[in-house]
Amino acid sequence: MTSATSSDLIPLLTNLQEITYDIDFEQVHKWKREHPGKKAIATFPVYVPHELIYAYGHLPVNIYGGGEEISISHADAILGSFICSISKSTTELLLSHQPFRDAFDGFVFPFICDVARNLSGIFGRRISQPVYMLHLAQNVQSEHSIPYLKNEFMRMVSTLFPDEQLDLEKLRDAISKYNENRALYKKIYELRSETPWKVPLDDLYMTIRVGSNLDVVKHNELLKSKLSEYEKNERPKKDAIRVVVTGNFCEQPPLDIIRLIEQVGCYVIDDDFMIGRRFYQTPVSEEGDPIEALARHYLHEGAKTATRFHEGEKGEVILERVKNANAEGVIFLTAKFCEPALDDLVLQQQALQENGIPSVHIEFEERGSGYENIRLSLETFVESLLFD
Amino acid sequence: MQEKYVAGVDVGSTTAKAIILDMDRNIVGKSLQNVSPKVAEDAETAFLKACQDAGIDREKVVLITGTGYGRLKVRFGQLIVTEISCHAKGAQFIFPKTRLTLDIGGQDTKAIRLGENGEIIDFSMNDKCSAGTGRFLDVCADALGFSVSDLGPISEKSRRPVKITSTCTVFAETEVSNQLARGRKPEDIVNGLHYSIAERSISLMRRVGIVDEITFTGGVSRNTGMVRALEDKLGRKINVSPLSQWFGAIGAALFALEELEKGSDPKFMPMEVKQ
Amino acid sequence: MENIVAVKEEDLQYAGAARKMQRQLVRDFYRQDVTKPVVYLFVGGNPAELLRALGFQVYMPEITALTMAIRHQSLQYILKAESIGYGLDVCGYVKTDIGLTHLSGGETDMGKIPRPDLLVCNYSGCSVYAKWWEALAEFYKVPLIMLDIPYHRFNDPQKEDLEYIIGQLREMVEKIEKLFDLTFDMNRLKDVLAYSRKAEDGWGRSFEMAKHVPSPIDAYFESIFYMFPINALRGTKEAAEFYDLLNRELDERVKHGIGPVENEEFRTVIEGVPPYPGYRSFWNMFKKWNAVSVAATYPKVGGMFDIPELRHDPAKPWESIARYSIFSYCNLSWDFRRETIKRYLEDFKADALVIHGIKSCRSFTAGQGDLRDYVINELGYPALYVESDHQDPRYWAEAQILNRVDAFFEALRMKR
Amino acid sequence: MITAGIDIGTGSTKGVLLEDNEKIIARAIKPTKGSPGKMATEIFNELLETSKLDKGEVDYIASTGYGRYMMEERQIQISDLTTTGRGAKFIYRDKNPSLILDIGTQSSRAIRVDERGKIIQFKMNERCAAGSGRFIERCSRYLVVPMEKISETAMKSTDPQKISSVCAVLSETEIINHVSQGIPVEDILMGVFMSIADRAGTLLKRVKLDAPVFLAGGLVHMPAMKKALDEVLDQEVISVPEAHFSAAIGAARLGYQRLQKIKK
Ligand SMILES: Nc1ncnc2c1ncn2[C@@H]1O[C@H](COP(=O)(O)OP(=O)(O)O)[C@@H](O)[C@H]1O
Ligand SMILES: Nc1ncnc2c1ncn2[C@@H]1O[C@H](COP(=O)(O)OP(=O)(O)O)[C@@H](O)[C@H]1O
Ligand code: SF4
Ligand code: SF4
Ligand code: SF4
Repeated sequence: MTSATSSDLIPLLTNLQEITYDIDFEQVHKWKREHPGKKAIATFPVYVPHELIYAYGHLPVNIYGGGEEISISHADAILGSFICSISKSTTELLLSHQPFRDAFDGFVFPFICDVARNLSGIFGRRISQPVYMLHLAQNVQSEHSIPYLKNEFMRMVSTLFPDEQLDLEKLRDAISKYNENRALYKKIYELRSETPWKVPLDDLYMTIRVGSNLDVVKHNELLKSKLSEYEKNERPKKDAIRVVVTGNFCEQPPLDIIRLIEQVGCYVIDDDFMIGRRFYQTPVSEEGDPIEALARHYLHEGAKTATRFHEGEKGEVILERVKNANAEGVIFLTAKFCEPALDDLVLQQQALQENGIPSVHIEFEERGSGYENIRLSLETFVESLLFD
Repeated sequence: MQEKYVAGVDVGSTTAKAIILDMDRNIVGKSLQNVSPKVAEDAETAFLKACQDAGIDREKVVLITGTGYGRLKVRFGQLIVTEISCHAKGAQFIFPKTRLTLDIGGQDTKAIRLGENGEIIDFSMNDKCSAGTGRFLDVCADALGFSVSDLGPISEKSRRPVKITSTCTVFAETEVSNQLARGRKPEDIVNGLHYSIAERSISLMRRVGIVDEITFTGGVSRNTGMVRALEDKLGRKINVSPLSQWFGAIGAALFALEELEKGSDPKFMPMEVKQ
Repeated sequence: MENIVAVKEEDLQYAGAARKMQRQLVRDFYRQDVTKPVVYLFVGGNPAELLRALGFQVYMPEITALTMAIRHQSLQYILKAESIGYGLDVCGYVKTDIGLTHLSGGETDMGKIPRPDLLVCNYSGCSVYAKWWEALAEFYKVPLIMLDIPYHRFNDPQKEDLEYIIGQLREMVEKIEKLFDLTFDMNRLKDVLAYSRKAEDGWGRSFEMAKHVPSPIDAYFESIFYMFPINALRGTKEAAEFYDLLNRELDERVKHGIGPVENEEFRTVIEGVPPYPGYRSFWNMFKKWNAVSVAATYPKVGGMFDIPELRHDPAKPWESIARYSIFSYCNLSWDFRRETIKRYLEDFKADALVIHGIKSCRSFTAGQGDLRDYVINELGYPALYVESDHQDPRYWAEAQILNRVDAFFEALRMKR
Repeated sequence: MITAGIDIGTGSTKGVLLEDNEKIIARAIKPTKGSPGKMATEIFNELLETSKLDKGEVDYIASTGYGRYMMEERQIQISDLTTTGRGAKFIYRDKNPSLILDIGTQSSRAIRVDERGKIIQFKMNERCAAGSGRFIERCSRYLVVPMEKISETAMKSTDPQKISSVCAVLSETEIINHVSQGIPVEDILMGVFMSIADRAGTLLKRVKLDAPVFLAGGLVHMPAMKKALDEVLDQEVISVPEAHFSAAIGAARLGYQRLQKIKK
């Protein structure tokens, strides 16, 4: 993997939005041209250990559907009507967008929900590339879970790269590079928590999201450059309220909605945006068996989103987040038809209510028809905090 | 041999249509009329008017098929067939190479895919919502002060169609008035409405698979602006005929004729037993 | 019809016997006294045998929920659950259960649904299961045991998958022994497994009966009643006896050429969860066209009872429970589901596939459109897709569904 | 101190002038036609005329409603959910409301407020107009009963006729069918109100229907709406004509609050 030079970053910095939302995956194609014989693997959001794919010298890419860029015309018929947009637009890309099909040499769908899981079967029928459904162990207490998950990770890579061997040293190296990536996120989030006005939400969002299409080394460079840019940022401090935004762990809200949150007067201090790139929130151990380290980390340190089993701590988790962020309220921003989010929300809202913390629930979808209602809800929420 | 005829009566949600065929499959009479609350009477009137148009006695019509939303109200008929089968049949009669029919009527929209021999392979339709149907256009046309038959010619002048974001008919009506108040040109608004319906229809068609040839039927196919918007979005030509609104009735009449030719007892469809 | 007339009353010893017994079993089930600790399980691939052997009374909220829906009582509970924040798009089973037991104290006109003492989340096939049980654990403050069943993706479940499940099963038993001060008895388990096996063999045979032309059984609409014993009472003597009776009734029907419709004209395979709120009307739409379903996937939500190798086995207690749990219908990969549908269409001499999609169940439904595409375009069978909900009557649009069903059979008949 | 609250709705624009946060010294209402910004100005001018005040004598202007961003003269814009909650709380202050149902031209909303009128929770219709005032307006048009007479007519009903279609547009056909079957107009109209009440009931249940319901929005002028709600919700719904100005009053009161803050 060649490390990126700073001049390499300039096109990224100037076309950030374009590259982030590029459904032709030009960056991925470019990477493949630069790395002949290497593969790009598309992974559906959350909990797929990119380190493993990267250790083979291949490029792991998070896919997030087609967003505003593609209109749904085939996927409805394949998936049914009451299905989240990310699943629909990802299917639409499969069915009608050649640059997407060409970009990837394999697909991984983690069992984060029934829809994501079922997508693996739909993809499997229609393409020749390997497709793997990753079953993530849910039994946190069982001593059998880690051996199972290790084996499951290995099944994944042997399906994707049947003729290749894993080099544990390379895996350790990959973990270390991704640990650096995580450390950089952490720094930026800390900066934002202290001086939120310095870190514009939409810019931060795209900075993280664009990493989906990049080699982690290059992304680390970008993060460093952005971090120093943010540190120097002289945007005026606004009279805005501090909030936690949660519930959007998989499908991503349209950029306009992300902007809207700031526009109506919120500083987002803690969020689930692009949690698919940040689900390990602490460094993964670089000692011992690296596969086990990844498995253990998922089970015990992975972000506690609604797409995994977590008994009895939903209320505590959200209260803790509010406390750490020193937030005044919570915005539940969930993808329309995303059942895991809708299920967890009930217990979380209850906990917040009991503790007198205001919250609002907003559902979004790709290509929604205007955001008037979302704006109305957000404004109302902010006003409920602003006015006595 | 005694002179014999068959008829198809298509009682839609908005209009009732009747067709008289002679035994050589020639259309000898047709009628169209609005549906009033007295659906059974309208069905009969439509039928009688078609007889009149054909210049024949109603007794000469030996077999009548009822179809459409109000098909059960065609109590003077012998057969009952759903409009899906009839539209497909009618479309294939006029355009034999039809493989896909799009029917946009007053209250519903259907896409029907056909096989080589006219058999129905697949169909899909919209659900209990007037968005994307003829009614959507009726309501919006009203808000703009046009009649639906003006919509086609008006939209021809449009250069920059206005994007209509509301799917709900009621919200679209408001949106249309607002756009007008904001000074957008009526032709651009109308064209925007056409594109909005075209998009919805195409998504419905995709559900069954878009294959050539496509025939556009139902009352809305008389709207040339709709035809243009669809062709533009699909990137291909579609069949339309001045008879498009009668395809359901034509299909129904053909079913009657085939039954007669088979010599079978008009106890063909089990529909007539229940209401 | 001819052979109907030929059958004399007195020739029919078993007419309606299975249905009658099933009604009685349901009644008794909901009226039973609670004498043992209560465990809640999911229908799909559950380890009920282990829990029965441990001395638990077993309840499955899904079954109560569907019973409520078929009796047109689900909406009030759904609305209650929505009032505490459950969204419109949440699985109707979850909402009916929470509305009925947690929010209304479990009182029904059939009897009282007891609160659980233990929740075992057999995570087999549906991710909502985990969310649902997490919420119940919080509402009831009772222990929750997660039993993680890997998704079926390989032709055979691999050794690692079975080991993982068996390991967890053993851990579960230990944990329950401690929590409830019970001792696990292998001999009791074997007895229970023997009953399960017997019921499964019998139920499996009933499926086979539909290969007769005309079919003596409607494998979808009728099966919905006959599923109660295998799902709610599997591992009991009553369940085993029930399928004996059912088979006797079916044998008799075959002998006299009796079927669910008088004049079988269409044989369909039906895929998907039934629209319980409109269940009767839905059945009538098929009866009207003399259409019989000869095979269906829904009766296999518990497990693939039609495959003998997947039934419980007293000789291999742990392994057969583990293997069974992987093969609940919603835990099957689309590859396997497609193969199953293909097998049903061919083996049961079916004319067409009918799919009923559930708006609030993505586990079953997401991808059914792709299945339809496969059946139409690769297998060359006609297929109909209709959509409503398994619990929520607000999604049951009778006129629209009728229109689709009529048009579908009309087209089938014309093709003949 | 005088504050103005202007509520620019999709159907009508309403305005009030409030003296010292308590006393309403002028109110005005007009159907929203043409540009919302101009409408707001018109209403504002009308308020000045009624109160015989000069523009400069109004200390603060708060706009609300769907056109809130389009009023040039505003000092602040506030969402109509917030203002409706505050306004209704003030109007019904002696009864201490916590659940408010606001039915406007295109909207229907269930709002839960706390002691001070702050919003804790709300649900609204999003893409479908079936439960909103527009449905009634459409019925008025094709049943040829003027809007002023709609409620009065419906109140005469002895046997309300249920509307089964969920769509505000498609139910027309059904309604016309009823007419043809000789069902009296009053029974049909009451059926329409019942169908709106049904939808409102669902919304209310989603924020939990555990307290008396207070009505806001234009439908407060229609006793038939209240009657239908009473029946469907199985409780005495509280409604006064003044609650049509909920949002405008709420805006004026919040304007006052801002003013106090600024002055400090
Ligand atoms: N001349 C016309 N130009 C444009 N649109 C028309 C014309 N005539 C009828 N329509 C449209 O056709 C619709 C009625 O279609 P039709 O197929 O007759 O309905 P249905 O069969 O459902 O009664 C009306 O809603 C109207 O929008
Ligand atoms: N006297 C009245 N004036 C205005 N609207 C009325 C009156 N009586 C009833 N309405 C109803 O109230 C609705 C308007 O409500 P309103 O709260 O003003 O809506 P919005 O603020 O959304 O424009 C109309 O749809 C109409 O049906
Ligand atoms: S958005 Fe929700 S429902 Fe959709 S794939 Fe992601 S987790 Fe599943
Ligand atoms: S499988 Fe479907 S119906 Fe069953 S619990 Fe899961 S979502 Fe609900
Ligand atoms: S009111 Fe609008 S959105 Fe609702 S059903 Fe009718 S057309 Fe559709």
